[in-house]
Amino acid sequence: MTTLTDTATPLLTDPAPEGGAAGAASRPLVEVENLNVWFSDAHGRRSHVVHDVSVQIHAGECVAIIGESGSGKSVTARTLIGLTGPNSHVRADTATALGRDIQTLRDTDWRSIRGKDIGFILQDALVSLDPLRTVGAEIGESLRLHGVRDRAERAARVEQLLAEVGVPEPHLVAGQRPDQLSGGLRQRALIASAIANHPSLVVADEPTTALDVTVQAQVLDLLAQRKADGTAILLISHDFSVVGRLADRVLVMQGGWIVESGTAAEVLENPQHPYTRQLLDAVPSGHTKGEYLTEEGRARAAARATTAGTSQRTAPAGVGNPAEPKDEASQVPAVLSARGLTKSYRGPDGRDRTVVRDVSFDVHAGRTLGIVGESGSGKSTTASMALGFIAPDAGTVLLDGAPWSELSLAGRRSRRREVTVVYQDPLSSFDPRWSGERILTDALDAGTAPGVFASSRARRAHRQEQSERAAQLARLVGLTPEHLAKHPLRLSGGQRQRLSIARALAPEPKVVVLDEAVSALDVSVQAQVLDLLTELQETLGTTYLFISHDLGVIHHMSDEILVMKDGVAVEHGDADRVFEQPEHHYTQALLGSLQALSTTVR
Amino acid sequence: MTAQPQSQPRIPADAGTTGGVPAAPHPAGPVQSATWRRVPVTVWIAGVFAGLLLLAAFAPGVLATHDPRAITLGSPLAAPSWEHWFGTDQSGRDLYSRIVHGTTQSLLIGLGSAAVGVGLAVVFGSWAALGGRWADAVIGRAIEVLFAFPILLLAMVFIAVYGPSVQTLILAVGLGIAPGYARMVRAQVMSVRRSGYVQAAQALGHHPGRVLAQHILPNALRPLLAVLTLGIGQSIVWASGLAFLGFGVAPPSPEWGALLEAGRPYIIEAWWLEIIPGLAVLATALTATVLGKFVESTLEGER
Amino acid sequence: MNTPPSPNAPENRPVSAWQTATTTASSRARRRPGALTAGIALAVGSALVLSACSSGTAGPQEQAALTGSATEPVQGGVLEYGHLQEPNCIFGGWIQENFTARQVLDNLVSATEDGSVVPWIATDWEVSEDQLVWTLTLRDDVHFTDGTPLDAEAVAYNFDYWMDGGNGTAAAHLGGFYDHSEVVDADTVEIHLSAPFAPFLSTLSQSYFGLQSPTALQTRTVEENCTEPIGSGPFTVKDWKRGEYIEFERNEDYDWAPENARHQGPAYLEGIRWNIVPDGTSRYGSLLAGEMDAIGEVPAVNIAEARQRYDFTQYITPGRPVVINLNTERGIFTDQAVRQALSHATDREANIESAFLGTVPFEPSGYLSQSTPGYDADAAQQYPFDLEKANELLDGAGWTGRAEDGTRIKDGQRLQVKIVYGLNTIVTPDGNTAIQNFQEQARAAGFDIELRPLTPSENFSGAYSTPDSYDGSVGYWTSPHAGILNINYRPSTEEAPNGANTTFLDNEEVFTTIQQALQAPTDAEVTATFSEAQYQLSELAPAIGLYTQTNTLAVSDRVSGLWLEPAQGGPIFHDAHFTSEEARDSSQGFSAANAENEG
Amino acid sequence: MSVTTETLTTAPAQPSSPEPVRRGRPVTSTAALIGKKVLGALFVIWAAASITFLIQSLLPGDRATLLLNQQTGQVQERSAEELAPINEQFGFDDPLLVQYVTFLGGLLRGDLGISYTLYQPVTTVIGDQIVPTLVLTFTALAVAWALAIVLLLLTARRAPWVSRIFSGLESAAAALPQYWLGIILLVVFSLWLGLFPVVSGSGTAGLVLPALTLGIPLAGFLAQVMRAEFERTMDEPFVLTARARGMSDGGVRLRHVLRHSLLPGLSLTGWAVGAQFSAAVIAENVFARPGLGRVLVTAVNGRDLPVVCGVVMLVALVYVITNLIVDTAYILVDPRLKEAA
Repeated sequence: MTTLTDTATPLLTDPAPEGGAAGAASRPLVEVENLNVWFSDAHGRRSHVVHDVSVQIHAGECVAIIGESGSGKSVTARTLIGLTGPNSHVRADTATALGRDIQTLRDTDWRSIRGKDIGFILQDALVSLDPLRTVGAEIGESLRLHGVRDRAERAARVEQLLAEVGVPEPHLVAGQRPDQLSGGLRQRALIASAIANHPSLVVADEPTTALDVTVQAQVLDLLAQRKADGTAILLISHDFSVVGRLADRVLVMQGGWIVESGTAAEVLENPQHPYTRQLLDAVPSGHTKGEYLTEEGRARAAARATTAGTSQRTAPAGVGNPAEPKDEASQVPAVLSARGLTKSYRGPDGRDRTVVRDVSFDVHAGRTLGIVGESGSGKSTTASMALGFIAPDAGTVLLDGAPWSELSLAGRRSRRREVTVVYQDPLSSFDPRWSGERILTDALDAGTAPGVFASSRARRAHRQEQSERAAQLARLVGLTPEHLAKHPLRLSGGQRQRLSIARALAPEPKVVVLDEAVSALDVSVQAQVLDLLTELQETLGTTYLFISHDLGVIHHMSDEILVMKDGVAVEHGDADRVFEQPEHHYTQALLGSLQALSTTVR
Repeated sequence: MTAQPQSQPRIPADAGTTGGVPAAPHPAGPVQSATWRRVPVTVWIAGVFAGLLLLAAFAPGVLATHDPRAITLGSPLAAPSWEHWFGTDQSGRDLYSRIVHGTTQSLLIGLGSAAVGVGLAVVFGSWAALGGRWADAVIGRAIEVLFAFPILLLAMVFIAVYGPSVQTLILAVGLGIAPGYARMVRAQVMSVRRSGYVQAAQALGHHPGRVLAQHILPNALRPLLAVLTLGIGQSIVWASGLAFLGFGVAPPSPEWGALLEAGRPYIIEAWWLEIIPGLAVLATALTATVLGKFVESTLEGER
Repeated sequence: MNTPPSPNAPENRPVSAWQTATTTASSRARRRPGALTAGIALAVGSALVLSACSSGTAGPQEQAALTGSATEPVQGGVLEYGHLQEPNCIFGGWIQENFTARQVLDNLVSATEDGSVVPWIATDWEVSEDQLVWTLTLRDDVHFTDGTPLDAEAVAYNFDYWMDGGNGTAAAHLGGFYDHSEVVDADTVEIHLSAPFAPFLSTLSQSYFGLQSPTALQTRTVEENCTEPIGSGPFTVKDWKRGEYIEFERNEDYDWAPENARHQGPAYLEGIRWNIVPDGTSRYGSLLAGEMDAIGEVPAVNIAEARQRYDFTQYITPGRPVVINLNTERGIFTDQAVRQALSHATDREANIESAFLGTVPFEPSGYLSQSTPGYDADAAQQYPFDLEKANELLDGAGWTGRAEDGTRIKDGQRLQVKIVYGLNTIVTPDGNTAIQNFQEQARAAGFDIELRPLTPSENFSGAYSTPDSYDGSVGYWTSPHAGILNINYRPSTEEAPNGANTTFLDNEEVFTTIQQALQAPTDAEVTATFSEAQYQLSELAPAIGLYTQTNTLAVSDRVSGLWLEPAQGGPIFHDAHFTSEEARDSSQGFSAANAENEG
Repeated sequence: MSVTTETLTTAPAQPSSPEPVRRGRPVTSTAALIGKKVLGALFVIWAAASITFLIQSLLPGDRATLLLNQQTGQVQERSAEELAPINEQFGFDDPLLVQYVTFLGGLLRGDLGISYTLYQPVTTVIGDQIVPTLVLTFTALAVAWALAIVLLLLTARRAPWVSRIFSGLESAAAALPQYWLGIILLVVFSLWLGLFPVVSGSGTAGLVLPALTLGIPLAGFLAQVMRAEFERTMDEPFVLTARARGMSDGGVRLRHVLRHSLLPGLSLTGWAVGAQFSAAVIAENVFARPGLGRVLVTAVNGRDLPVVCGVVMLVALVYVITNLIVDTAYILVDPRLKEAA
């Protein structure tokens, strides 16, 4: 615990007190013994989603539940505010919150507790606040529901609350909708609405997920402040850095069970359960650079090393040190070069807004260029220009030294296969009617399918051949033929992203653009996919343009890094150099936030 | 706290994602994929009724008990009985047999109008969505005008030119329902065009024609299959409304709209002449709706 | 509708009604026996009006009113009347416009149930030897509601107005005969004809010949004359909410009712609300619910009940009944034998009995309805149901082959004919049933009849009026006399086209006979010659009779004294009155437009 | 029925964060936007009128004959001599283009012409009838909305059997033929129970059944499209947030979820106005109500071109205005659309 708070940056205005007020509290605010939750579906089938969970939370203490999706952590949290949902069955030996037995509370009782004694914070205020109403109305509603009837008084309290959570110009913000506010401001507003009546317990379910790293730090600060003021916090998260920053005690959940628990320091620094260890290992960062994140990745690399000499296609790569051959990369010619890219859009107010300004970079063969930036920094627009989807207003993109962005649509089409892309959400990038195999054969087909007039035999032969190649590709990304036969909807998130990568590799591209390709994945799955990417680069010499908001991922993956802010490349250089000696003050601030968050687990 | 090494991925389809909306507190995910296989009773009933309708449409003789045209001057307006299940009409014709024989035309009108309407909608809706700013503007305006235009007038024009026939009604009703569907198609095509998989296909360098044929049209039009079935019911209702205003099929056709119009004066004394054909229209429209919704949800479930 | 009804000096009421009646009774000239008093005509009970008065009060009361009974009818109240169709104008050439015109305008003469006429504005008349000049003597005390006198000048003006586009139907009746009018003095006018026209007076009894104020016609806009014509009748138009109702208000000065009116002097009612209720079920329902005091056009299916519950009157329109006119100029029906065969082919009597549930008489004649003076019942009966005869005729005509569906074939041509009819404009839903029955029955003889109902626009636009557009068309034409034959069967010529000849029959013999009948000097000769014409037509078989066009009226027991006038079957409200003061006081009266629908 | 609304298409680039609080946005293009809308509306009205004019002029059959026959209640051919004065009066003999230009000229002067059959200025004819029709149409809309909203609040996302039964009822309501429903309502409530007048007229009591006749099927449609959105919104995180604030289920439905489900209902309403008019014809017929529906049917039957054009233009105008209102309502309901617009 102490190690965590010690790493606090200047951004942290008020570090959490040592050990919190936990020890002082005589009776826990929340006491749950052997909580079990089932859901039944429309056909009466029951599924047991929470198994014998026990948790105690004292005033001024933050207890975190950490786990991946489907671990039952959110269900546990919601049960504590009586919102487990319809068709749920809850049973526990003891379940009290604020001294009341939550198993016997009726909805009317709950209503007087929720929002008053227990506050609830969800992730991303863009969807967790009613998007049609002003944040003032939302915060005011919390007050109205708990007795503040007078309109004027409410308005005053709303402004006061907004000021409390650090919102500048609260009277203006109160009149704006979530979509009109920046991510940080609206998340603050969400928190304001949850703590409006100064509840003694706040349940925060992924309160910082989907926020930019600087904003994350600010939000966690805010929660730490509440904690310091004596509020108990139940924090639900998948993110170790977040948990490490705030929690006094940590529960690790997997598949509905608590697999490990203890103080934050114990669990994060000295994990006992293999699952916890696996999770911690999977977090990418500068420290993991050039290493595999998963057991499996390491094993595969080792296996490969023994047969390295026999491989025809792989680039000569050191097993535990894949980055080694890249050192002389500056001599390697640039596959994709951007020069002075500029793009602006006409805003709804009729004014042009420049989203990318004068961005230049080179992506070298067999290497990875990482573009990092917060939302709105123009990194995705830059990716789109690199892909040739949108034409730059100024500047040019060269592919293999030849004009690319200046080509005609048809001209570019014939070379599209040389630059492929992997998206953040693979599912939406698959035609919903197609199986995995169809998706891959279609990608293999790009530009090479026999014409309409080809004989049916020729086409059959072609199809046969493509089918085999699809299977090969699938093996390459760790998918089986069974996976290929399935509809992507029935694949797991990691499998989908593997399929997406296979598709990107199918036309044997010169560059693969990865646009937030692992951002939506659970940490262990993310680790697998990152390992796959590393392995592919190692074996096939693939070139990546890697775009992400996640500094850890970027550092882990990239050889070179481009830092973008407000459409401008503020810093550009070798990855380690940028991370270790940031030149631009924005990069410094960014890394500062990261350090505030990142654990020193290793 | 006991550590339980047992790990069961609860939601295979969703496992591995944390972004976006947090997992719903109730497990809608795992069941949904299997739900569509379990067909609700209402769909069964609708299916059986649809089967009867098709039988009546293609082989009315199998279901009918009487010649639908045979008049019995002695017994007009006879109440439903064992001999005449739905009673007889003002000419002593067997109403049940007339409804059975009217199925062909009524279904034809329903299917035909829906096909014409949706067909026009597909052509013009896609054109508006894909044809650029001008096409969109022109077609958009045309749709507006059609919306603002009473269908009654259109029907009258067609009837004046081609006479009151099934084809005329199909054209008139089809044109009447087309603008609504055209807007849907346009929106649908636009959303598919912006979808990730279309961009993905473009990124692979596929020819625009191929992208259109392989991705945009199939995916944009698939939901329309359900809409088409819904349109069938609407068209029958519309067509019978036109019959009510005197723009129906020529007698002695037992088309349902014509039956309704003919039965109206007898609503008090011979309620069956009005109520039963109305129920037939309602049941058919409802059947189409139920089946359409089922198809829609099945398709969605597959996604 | 927002101006309150102005009290029109009720003291000024002239009371010379009975005198007028006596004058008429003694009048000379060419008036048929039996026309002396309407009372006799009523008592005799002609075939015209099949009256069923279950209440048993209406009939005697009417007579009592006529004979000047001591019991004074209830005064005042606004009668709610439910009517099928809305006119375009109050006065015009459409039959619906006659019904409304009859409330507002007076005619020169009034028709009686037996087809004769009695004095109204014209108290006396005389015709010259050559039958070309009619001299009409007028009442001297009549004035229009705009205050101008109804004198010879006004009558002459009206004649010219009718013939000169003021009323198309009036022109159709008299157009070929009228020459000019001459004002002799204020009370005498001479009408000069270009050819003798026996049914002249009877023609004038129709409301196409309603008299309007020349001043109003000349000084007001077409619109004003359309919606509020100025006449001298018992009512004036108070308000017209199109699509909903027309309100008529009592003419307080009225004192010149026709001789066959049930009383003289102003109407008993304060006014009438003439509600437009197109749907039959609603119309009859509104009577049942007590919203209406009387309704017209009782649906056939309700007639049996209406006879029991209400004072029910049915009027059989004289003139051409509802017939199928066969196209004698083009197509299959140019063959007389085929026309005859079709006339024999179906059991029309049973058909009509069934289709109209026995409420409307079958009309065997294709030319005149049984209520028309001069109708020949024997000539009408020439084509009884005789399938064998029909088959023989068709075999004889060469239609010997049979298609799979039983349709006859000749030289590869099917015996297939198209019959067009204006549904809901000309032919009622019940009539539609009858036509479908006819279609089905004719299949037995090998006819394949295609029915083509026409929308009003198609029907009236003439698109289906040309020889090449149909084999048969269904229609009727009201006329108080047999002279309708001249309208319907005068051959169309280049100089004088006759669109009313819908069978396109061009037969010199028939035409000549009709002309003779029109010019015959005596009633007996007129009737005999029209008989001959009917036999001739019957032989040619250009038309097939189906049923008579009827008007019906059902009156609740809250009101009494309502009757259908004999010329065209329109309702007469002048004599109507509430049966009790309670009934009157429960009526809503005028100016309740906004607070209505309480009951 | 799944009506796809394309409402939430936002601008390509997200707002960047440099200025944390954005003050009011410039209203540069409001005038241009209004101008565009008005032009579009005028186009729709002009096009509707022109199409009507063409249709009416090109239909088979002769207009003069029709007028003459209608005046006399006869069905027959007419001689050129008889028709000449009518052709002269209304200019039916002029070349079509001349007639059209005359017609347009009249429109520009605000002169809709004089009815061929009623001899009244079209403005008078329409003016007399517009109120009952608008009252009926908008009462029916109100009824439909009220029914749909109550139904949704009470039944959407409840126990499965409740939702299923009521969504079935909605489908049934949407599939109801209006005239059939009207006749049944009339027979049951007016003739049997005597609760409402048989002849509706233009009074208030007479408005109930016609409004239900038009409103119930529309309510079915509305509820169908809104239910889908309503149930989707019930799954949104902000619903959970609101519940966690201590709000009751009913409160959440009413204050949060309902507002979101209004959007598809609103767009359906915009579309439905035109169709509602055709349906009003039927209701006016069944219930003996005055109104433009009846005027239109009569005018169409009588080929009373000025009246038909006038009514069509009016319907187009009402449609256009309703859609402008709907657009505005859209923005009121979802203020985010203001920026997208």
